[in-house]
Amino acid sequence: MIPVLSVRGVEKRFGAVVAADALSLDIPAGQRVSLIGANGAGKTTFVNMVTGYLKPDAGSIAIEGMDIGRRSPRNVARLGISRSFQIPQLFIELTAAENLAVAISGVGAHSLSFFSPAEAHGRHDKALELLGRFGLTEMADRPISELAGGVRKLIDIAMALVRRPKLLLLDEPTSGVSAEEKFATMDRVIHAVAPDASTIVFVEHDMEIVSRYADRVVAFYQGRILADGDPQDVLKDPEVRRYVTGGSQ
Amino acid sequence: MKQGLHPLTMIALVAAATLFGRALPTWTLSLATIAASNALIALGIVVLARTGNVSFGQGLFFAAGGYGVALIANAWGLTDAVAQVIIGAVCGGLLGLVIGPLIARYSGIFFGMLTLALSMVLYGALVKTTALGGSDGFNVGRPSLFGMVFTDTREADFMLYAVSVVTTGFAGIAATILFRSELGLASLAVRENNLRVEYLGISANRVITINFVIAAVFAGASGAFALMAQRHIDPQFAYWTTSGEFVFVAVLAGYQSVAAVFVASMALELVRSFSNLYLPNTWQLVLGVFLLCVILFLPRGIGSLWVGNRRQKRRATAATSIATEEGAAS
Amino acid sequence: MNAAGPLLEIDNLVVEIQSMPALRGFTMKVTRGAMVSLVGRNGAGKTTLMRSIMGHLKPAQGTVRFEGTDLAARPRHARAALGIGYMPEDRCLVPQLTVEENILLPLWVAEHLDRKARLDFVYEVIGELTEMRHRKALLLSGGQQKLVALGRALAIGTKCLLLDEPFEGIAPALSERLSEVLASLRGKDLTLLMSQSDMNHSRGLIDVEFTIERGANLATA
Amino acid sequence: QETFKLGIVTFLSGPAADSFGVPARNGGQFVIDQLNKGAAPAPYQKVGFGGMKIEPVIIDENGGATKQVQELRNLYQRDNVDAVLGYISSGDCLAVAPIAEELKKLLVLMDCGTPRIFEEAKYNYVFRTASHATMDNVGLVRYMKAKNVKMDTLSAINQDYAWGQDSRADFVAAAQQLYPNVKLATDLLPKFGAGQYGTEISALVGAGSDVVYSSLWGGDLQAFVLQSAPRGLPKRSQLVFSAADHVLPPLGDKMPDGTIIGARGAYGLMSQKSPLNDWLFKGYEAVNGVYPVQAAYRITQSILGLKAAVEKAMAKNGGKKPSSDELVAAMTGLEWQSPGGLIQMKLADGHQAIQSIAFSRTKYNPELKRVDLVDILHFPAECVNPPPGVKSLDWIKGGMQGAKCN
Amino acid sequence: MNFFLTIVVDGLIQASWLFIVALGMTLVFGVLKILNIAHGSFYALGAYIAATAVTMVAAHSLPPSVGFVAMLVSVALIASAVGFLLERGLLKMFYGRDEVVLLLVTYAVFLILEDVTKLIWGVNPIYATQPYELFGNVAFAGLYYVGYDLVLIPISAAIGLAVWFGLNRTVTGKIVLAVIHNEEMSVSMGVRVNRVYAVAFAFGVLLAALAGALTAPKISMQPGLSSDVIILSFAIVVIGGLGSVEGAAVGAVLVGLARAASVHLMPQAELFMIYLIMTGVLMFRPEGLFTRETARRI
Ligand SMILES: Nc1ncnc2c1ncn2[C@@H]1O[C@H](COP(=O)(O)OP(=O)(O)OP(=O)(O)O)[C@@H](O)[C@H]1O
Ligand SMILES: Nc1ncnc2c1ncn2[C@@H]1O[C@H](COP(=O)(O)OP(=O)(O)OP(=O)(O)O)[C@@H](O)[C@H]1O
Ligand SMILES: [Mg+2]
Ligand SMILES: [Mg+2]
Repeated sequence: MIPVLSVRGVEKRFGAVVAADALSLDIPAGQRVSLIGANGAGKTTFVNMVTGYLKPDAGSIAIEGMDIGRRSPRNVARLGISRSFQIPQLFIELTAAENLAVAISGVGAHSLSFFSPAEAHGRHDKALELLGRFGLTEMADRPISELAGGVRKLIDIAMALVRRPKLLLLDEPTSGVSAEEKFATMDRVIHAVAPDASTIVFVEHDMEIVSRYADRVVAFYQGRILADGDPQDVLKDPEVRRYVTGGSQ
Repeated sequence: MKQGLHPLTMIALVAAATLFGRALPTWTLSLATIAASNALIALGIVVLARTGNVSFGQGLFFAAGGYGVALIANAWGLTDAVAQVIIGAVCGGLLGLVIGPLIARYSGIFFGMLTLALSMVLYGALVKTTALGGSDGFNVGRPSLFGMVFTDTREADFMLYAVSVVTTGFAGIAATILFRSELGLASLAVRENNLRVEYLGISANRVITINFVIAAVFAGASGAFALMAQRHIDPQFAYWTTSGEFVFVAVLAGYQSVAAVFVASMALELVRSFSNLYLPNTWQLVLGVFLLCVILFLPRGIGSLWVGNRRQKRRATAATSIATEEGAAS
Repeated sequence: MNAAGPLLEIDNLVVEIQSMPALRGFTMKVTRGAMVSLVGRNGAGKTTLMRSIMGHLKPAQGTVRFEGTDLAARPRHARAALGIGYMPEDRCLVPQLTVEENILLPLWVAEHLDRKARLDFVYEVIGELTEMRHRKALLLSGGQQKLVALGRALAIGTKCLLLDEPFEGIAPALSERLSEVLASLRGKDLTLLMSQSDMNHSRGLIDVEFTIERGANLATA
Repeated sequence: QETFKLGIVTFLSGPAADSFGVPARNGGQFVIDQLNKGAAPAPYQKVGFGGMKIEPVIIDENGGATKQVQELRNLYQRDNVDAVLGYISSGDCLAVAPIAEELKKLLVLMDCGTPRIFEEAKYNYVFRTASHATMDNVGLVRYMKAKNVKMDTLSAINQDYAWGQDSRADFVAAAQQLYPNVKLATDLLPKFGAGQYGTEISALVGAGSDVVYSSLWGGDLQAFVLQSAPRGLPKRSQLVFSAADHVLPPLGDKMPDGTIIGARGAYGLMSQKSPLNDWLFKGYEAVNGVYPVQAAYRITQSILGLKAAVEKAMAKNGGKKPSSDELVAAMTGLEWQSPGGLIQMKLADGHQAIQSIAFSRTKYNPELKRVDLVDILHFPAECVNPPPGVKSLDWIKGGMQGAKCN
Repeated sequence: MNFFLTIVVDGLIQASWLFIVALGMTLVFGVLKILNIAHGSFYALGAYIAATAVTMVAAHSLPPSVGFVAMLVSVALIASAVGFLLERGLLKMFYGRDEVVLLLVTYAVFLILEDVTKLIWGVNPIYATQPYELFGNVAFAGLYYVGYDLVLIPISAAIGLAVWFGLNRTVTGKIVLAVIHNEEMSVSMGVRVNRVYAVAFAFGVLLAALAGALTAPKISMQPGLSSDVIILSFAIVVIGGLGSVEGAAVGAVLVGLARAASVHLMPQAELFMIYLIMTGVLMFRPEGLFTRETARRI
């Protein structure tokens, strides 16, 4: 079976900084992979390249065997790939529900309708339903600018879920989310994508989350893969402990 | 559902505004015609501004519409007002279709300055074209309506007033529908964060282009009105100060409602005219102070005098809808 | 000045943002040299409290006192000179400046501090910064920026550090280091107030914990 | 007591204000004051217009044709003026004429150069009381020929808008008639209001042609003169300026001696002596501290013409305030004396004036600290204006048939 | 060869004063995010003040060099005071509003200043020609050049270098960068942001006025002086990249040379030249030639 994501020999440099150094990685369908790594190891860069935001200096990236070489984030998104962002990327002046409504109209739409009211076709209900799943019903009609950082994070994730992606990439979904919420957040994500047996790649610094939700862990360090495999094994790896997870884990 | 006015109510309002012209003194009729035509182009600017781009070169389409109509009128003797408006809109729209895709990738000041540059290139070309009267421009004949020629000046003025108010009114209704639509919401999203829009699978350039063309159509039609109202056209139509003034009308109005745009452009014309009459030596000063006062005391524009704070209204209707009141035609 | 009194005293603070209450009568006393954690869910008002202390939000009611003086009477920029170092939630480094210049920024405007000494102090406490001192802030990853922002707060904050979610987005190995760094400040007459949405990182560090819930105190430990 | 409400439109701000707009306003105010006092010399001694005091309503012409159309409507329909008089910019004249025609109200254009107004349309209610710009350039070439100015090569610098383009075309056409072998060397069209001509002067000096022609005016002309003198342009080429009288008072000794200039009429220092001229020249100078230049003369001849028409109409209708139509009838084909000489509404079926014109050379007078004009030559109206029914440029290119010089 | 030299010299003379104006505009935009339409009015203001100063000096029959110095000093003093007051008294009230709203505010200021200069100086042309003769004439490439024009080139280069150095190599400049990037953070770090704004605006006004003063001796001051300058400096600033000193310099030289070349080679095209350059540059560099690095977004 073709892997959902197949990365071959990808390199990326920013000046002297090596953000990806001959990365190769296959992710089969349905797997939940956690990317861990020191700060600046290249996790976000990896996500950026996979989604077409950055072009690798060398190497290839294929999604279900299709090379995404020159594709823009929009065209990658249309292939059924969604992501969330380390720093939430939202429409600050729009309300939470409107943010989701935009995401909903982006699904499958090659052209947007002039006439169809933004809240028609159950779009609004769907937005409310998604917000409800994250316990944010109250926030529906408040502009993002009024919302706290953690809430923004949740809405950012909710937007990524709208498309029911075949590959979902989450960049630090629980950082800034309060302790009470973080497991719930992950549960909701898993729940939201489960019906389609979606593949999830999530960048995470919280090892509780990693060990609880990941089928596989990939540890990055200075653009290289330090370790890749079963969570238990990777988290025990001495190099991983030294550079990433620290002694107490 | 309580989300601004129903389109039917708006149509009624437009009709009322048209009939109201009967009661206006003659000199205000042509003023109101100009105000309506300025409102139309400013409305286009509002449409475009919702994508986060302010055009400082709407004069380009204004002139395209005006010159297109004037040339056709002089060449074929086509004087029908409605036909002229359509020609103007088409001229503006076609040019918008050509330019829109090229310019959609620019943003902020660069978008503004590029539109300005393009309009100034047209200005330069027109100034050079002695066949079109160069910088002095040329005149066209009076418009007619459905074969009727109006010789009585009051009737002629009222006809123009009616056509321009109805057109602007319908443009306003169309804009309201647009603002509430999927596309309208996506436009706001593009303004906020076009990267995320792209990540959602929507083409930000395309959204901008569509809004750009709509603004160009409005500007072209507005050019046709300006031409009909003054029967003269010159390259000043494409000059940057002309474009700038339309932006100012839009800002003064406060992006909130079509009626506000109309009122703002009317107020601007009146202040300018009366200060020129009573203080011919310092009318610019008066106009400047007026602008400052409006910006200072009505930070959300003239429209906020009666449209009310978007946010407060939102709260009142919070549970039921995600209405975008900007579009409310009152 | 009364050295025995609390360093930072917040009394019944009410702050409204766009006429929505974000703090509803929050009260807190922080004694000199204490390590205080401010815990609360998302949207509880932690950032709002920090920004109010820094003067970016005007309280509708209540007072913020620092060493006994009412901060409301002071201009916004005066807080740095009082020895308050602030690390905003979203880092806010100047991308065109190098790491070192970012750390120096508050010192350039503070006439009363010895620049060299403060800088050395920062490098001593956060060793990682030394090797990236000449890199532009623009080029740092999110976590690296967090470290720089901490260093910058440390440079000017001679009496009090306000850290807004310092551990957010930091790899565990590094956040362990950070905790150590903060722990090493103990006993240096430096008061620490940090907000957290997750207590994992700082269990051993904290003397006092305030929980904030919907803009008000929940409990004091 | 009945008054005559007169809308006056002239530049009070913008680049044309100092050269034309404000001198015109000052001239208009002086004349209206005098007329209202009954202090003007014969045949204008009657108070106001036929006994009615003149009530001026002054409007700024700055701001473009769109605004002027609107303001004209306001003047007629809101402020109920009896007539409107004014306009300096050709674009404004072209734009407002059809509006007055449509409203059936009297409009007297006092200045504006373009011949197109009556050559492209026919108006009943619109009059222009001054010659159009053809005369300026035809007269200028005739003067150069009369004074034996050598012109084998010619360079030109004109602003890139209608006035500059048209003036250039007229001058070149006329020059080709009277100097058949002339060659056009450098032909510059700087932008209106450029203000700095370093590059242009380099090009002109580099070309080194016999004559440098320019229709620049106002601040642009002053800047050009200031910048070209130190760079030796006046020494290398004969400067000829078609409309430069108004810059003489401000420029003073900065104006190179021997420059050939026109004033768009026999105005100011080039005017012919008459009681009417003395009245304006001295009176204006006393009030304003400088002598009157072309714009002041032009508004004066306008107001006096309107006065003559009003009084002629009143003589006909038994002393009532005349209607617009009565005014039009009276003004059509009218002739009257003005400080700048006789004005005759000869062209465009009696709606467009012709008048005589003068040219001269400059010479700085250190005692009076002002530029004197020497070598003055007058050309009669019919020598420099086309006959009725012929378009100006065609007339020039056709060899200026039917010109009556002397 | 001579011919090209002429174009280069003419172009640089043009560029010299344009650069000073554009520099002021780009700084004000860089720091305060205000695209200042009134910038041209400050240019005019400088020219008027200079003319008045020169006339007053000449009336006391002092040498033109005194006039030159007097003109620069008086302009510097008055313009920075005006700029300071305007920022503190007016612009301050509108901070935090939309960019377009601020633009409109400066447009209102432009309208007001237009009439205010008219009320103070009237519409009659005013001169300040004495300093124009100060540096004599220079025969060069077969032509005469006015020494004054040539002197403007090093003057403006010096101003440009000083500003560049100040912004990029001094602590003050780096503080300004911080303020540009994030005002709330800068205040928290103890920066007196208000003072930075006021000084930056006053300095921008000062530069515009200085350019006006330096050109005053060769032009005649009259209403309408300002509007042309606005559009020229807008274009230069956009070509160069908003907020960039180097950009303003390159933009000014580009515009100066292009205009000079077009006058010598293709006079008909002069009217379009600047817009064509702008469109051309933006085609390939959508954010102008020199753009400031921005923070990472994602
Ligand atoms: N656009 C860019 N320009 C220059 N350097 C960059 C850019 N993006 C990333 N880098 C550099 O590449 C390296 C990897 O960055 P990346 O953001 O991928 O790290 P990360 O693993 O996501 O770290 P963190 O956990 O802190 O978010 C860092 O050193 C960073 O400075
Ligand atoms: N600009 C704003 N306008 C209106 N309301 C705001 C604004 N900023 C914050 N709020 C509201 O104030 C409350 C407190 O927000 P605050 O950012 O202080 O939370 P927080 O505790 O820092 O949360 P987090 O852990 O997610 O950062 C929230 O309800 C939020 O919605
Ligand atoms: Mg990252
Ligand atoms: Mg927070």
